[in-house]
Amino acid sequence: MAEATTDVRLATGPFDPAHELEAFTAAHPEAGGIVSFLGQVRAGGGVEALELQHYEPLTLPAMKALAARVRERWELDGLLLIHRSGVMEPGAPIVLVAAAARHRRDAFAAADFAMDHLKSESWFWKREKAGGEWRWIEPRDQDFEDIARWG
Amino acid sequence: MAEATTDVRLATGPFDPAHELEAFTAAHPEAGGIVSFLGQVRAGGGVEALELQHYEPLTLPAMKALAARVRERWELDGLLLIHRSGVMEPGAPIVLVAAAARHRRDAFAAADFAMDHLKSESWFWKREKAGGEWRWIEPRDQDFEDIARWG
Amino acid sequence: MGTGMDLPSSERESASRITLVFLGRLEDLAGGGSRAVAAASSIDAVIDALEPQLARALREPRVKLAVNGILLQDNDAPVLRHGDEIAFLPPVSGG
Amino acid sequence: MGTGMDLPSSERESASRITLVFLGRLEDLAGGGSRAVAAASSIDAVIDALEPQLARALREPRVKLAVNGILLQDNDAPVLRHGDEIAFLPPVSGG
Repeated sequence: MAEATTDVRLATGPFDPAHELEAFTAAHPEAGGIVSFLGQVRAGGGVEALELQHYEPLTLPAMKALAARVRERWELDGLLLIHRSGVMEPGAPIVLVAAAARHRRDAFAAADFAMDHLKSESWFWKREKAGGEWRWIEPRDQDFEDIARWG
Repeated sequence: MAEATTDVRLATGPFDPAHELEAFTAAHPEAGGIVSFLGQVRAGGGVEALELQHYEPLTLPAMKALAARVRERWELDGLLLIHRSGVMEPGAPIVLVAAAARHRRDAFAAADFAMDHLKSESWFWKREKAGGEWRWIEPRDQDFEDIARWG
Repeated sequence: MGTGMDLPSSERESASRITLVFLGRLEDLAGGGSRAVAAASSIDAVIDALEPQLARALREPRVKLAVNGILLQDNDAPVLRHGDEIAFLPPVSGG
Repeated sequence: MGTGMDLPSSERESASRITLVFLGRLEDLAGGGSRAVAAASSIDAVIDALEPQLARALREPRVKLAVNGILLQDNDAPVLRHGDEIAFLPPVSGG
């Protein structure tokens, strides 16, 4: 069996989710199932651009710590976690999480958990541009509810 | 907003999941999140080949009916469901489910539900070749437990 | 459907063929994925005409039947016609 | 760290600078993402030396602090040194 791999990246420029997922899949032929989540900047709704700000000394270490928690909690063959920072246009990929596992349930739960915690705990500050004006986005209650699901 | 799409296919030959997912993603720029599940023939474990048999008059209509149930149950921008039949080598893709939604929770739940029901309800019969011998695979109890989760 | 109705009764009988389709492990038991057989008045009669071991396997409670792509309910006893296709469906395999 | 210890006290004082980093909406209030300021003996003293409106925002209970990439706990009161970086972290944005 191939060694379990964890690949965590903070991308400051664009990345290609199809290419990343293809490479991840090719690296895990022993996994029966691969669950992925791709978050992208929503087109429509009047948002012209999105900016995610990170703080280097905290953001990447926290992503790596989250990945380690996911690896401990579920039996995975591989885990991929890529998050953008910087200014993005509508349709641009923001985040890609992929979990490869022997069992489907593990892959779904791991990807779901990783997303819930990435969204609410990670050190990203977000602002949106609409009508030519930038506006900072405040925390949402939904994130705290998502987290509470995991006990 | 683009019209919600449902794409259900029974593939009797190989398909390229990276290409399919890329096209699906490009068709749904208005979706914030896309969850996908890719099932592939596991490498290792001594399985030399897998065959999935379908029965045309039942298999595709049942997949379409499942897709319609998923669309009714969650608010999605798009749903993709591709299932192989025929003989496949280790590493070959078997099934790809992708759900595009405005809200992450809907996309995860829809893909998860679709997989649980595809696995246990759809009209595929499976046999594996190991040590040069073909052997039919019987139903697993796990599938009934997976289904029970959805109430 | 029903195109044989104009023929005399004896000719209708001799022309009356149906197709049996065996899925999954039933294919191995039957020695092939499908078989053309003479129609009988009922599914029971069709099964009775088969090899006893195969007939037993087809009657297992977990084996479902479809006639022309329509799944039968427990008490359905359809009248068979020339050209009908009966599929024998063992439980589908787990994931 | 500690390389200034060999200098006379007056030179240490004049060379002692720290960097403040303002994340999210704090960047707009501060008029920039970071600022070099003269070190003071404590974080409280550093904040006191800033514009009152900015100082108030930095003291909001939901704003967390990190010194050289290490998050401070509620009662931490670190002694500041030349070259330290203090980051002010408002609540992160929801998804």
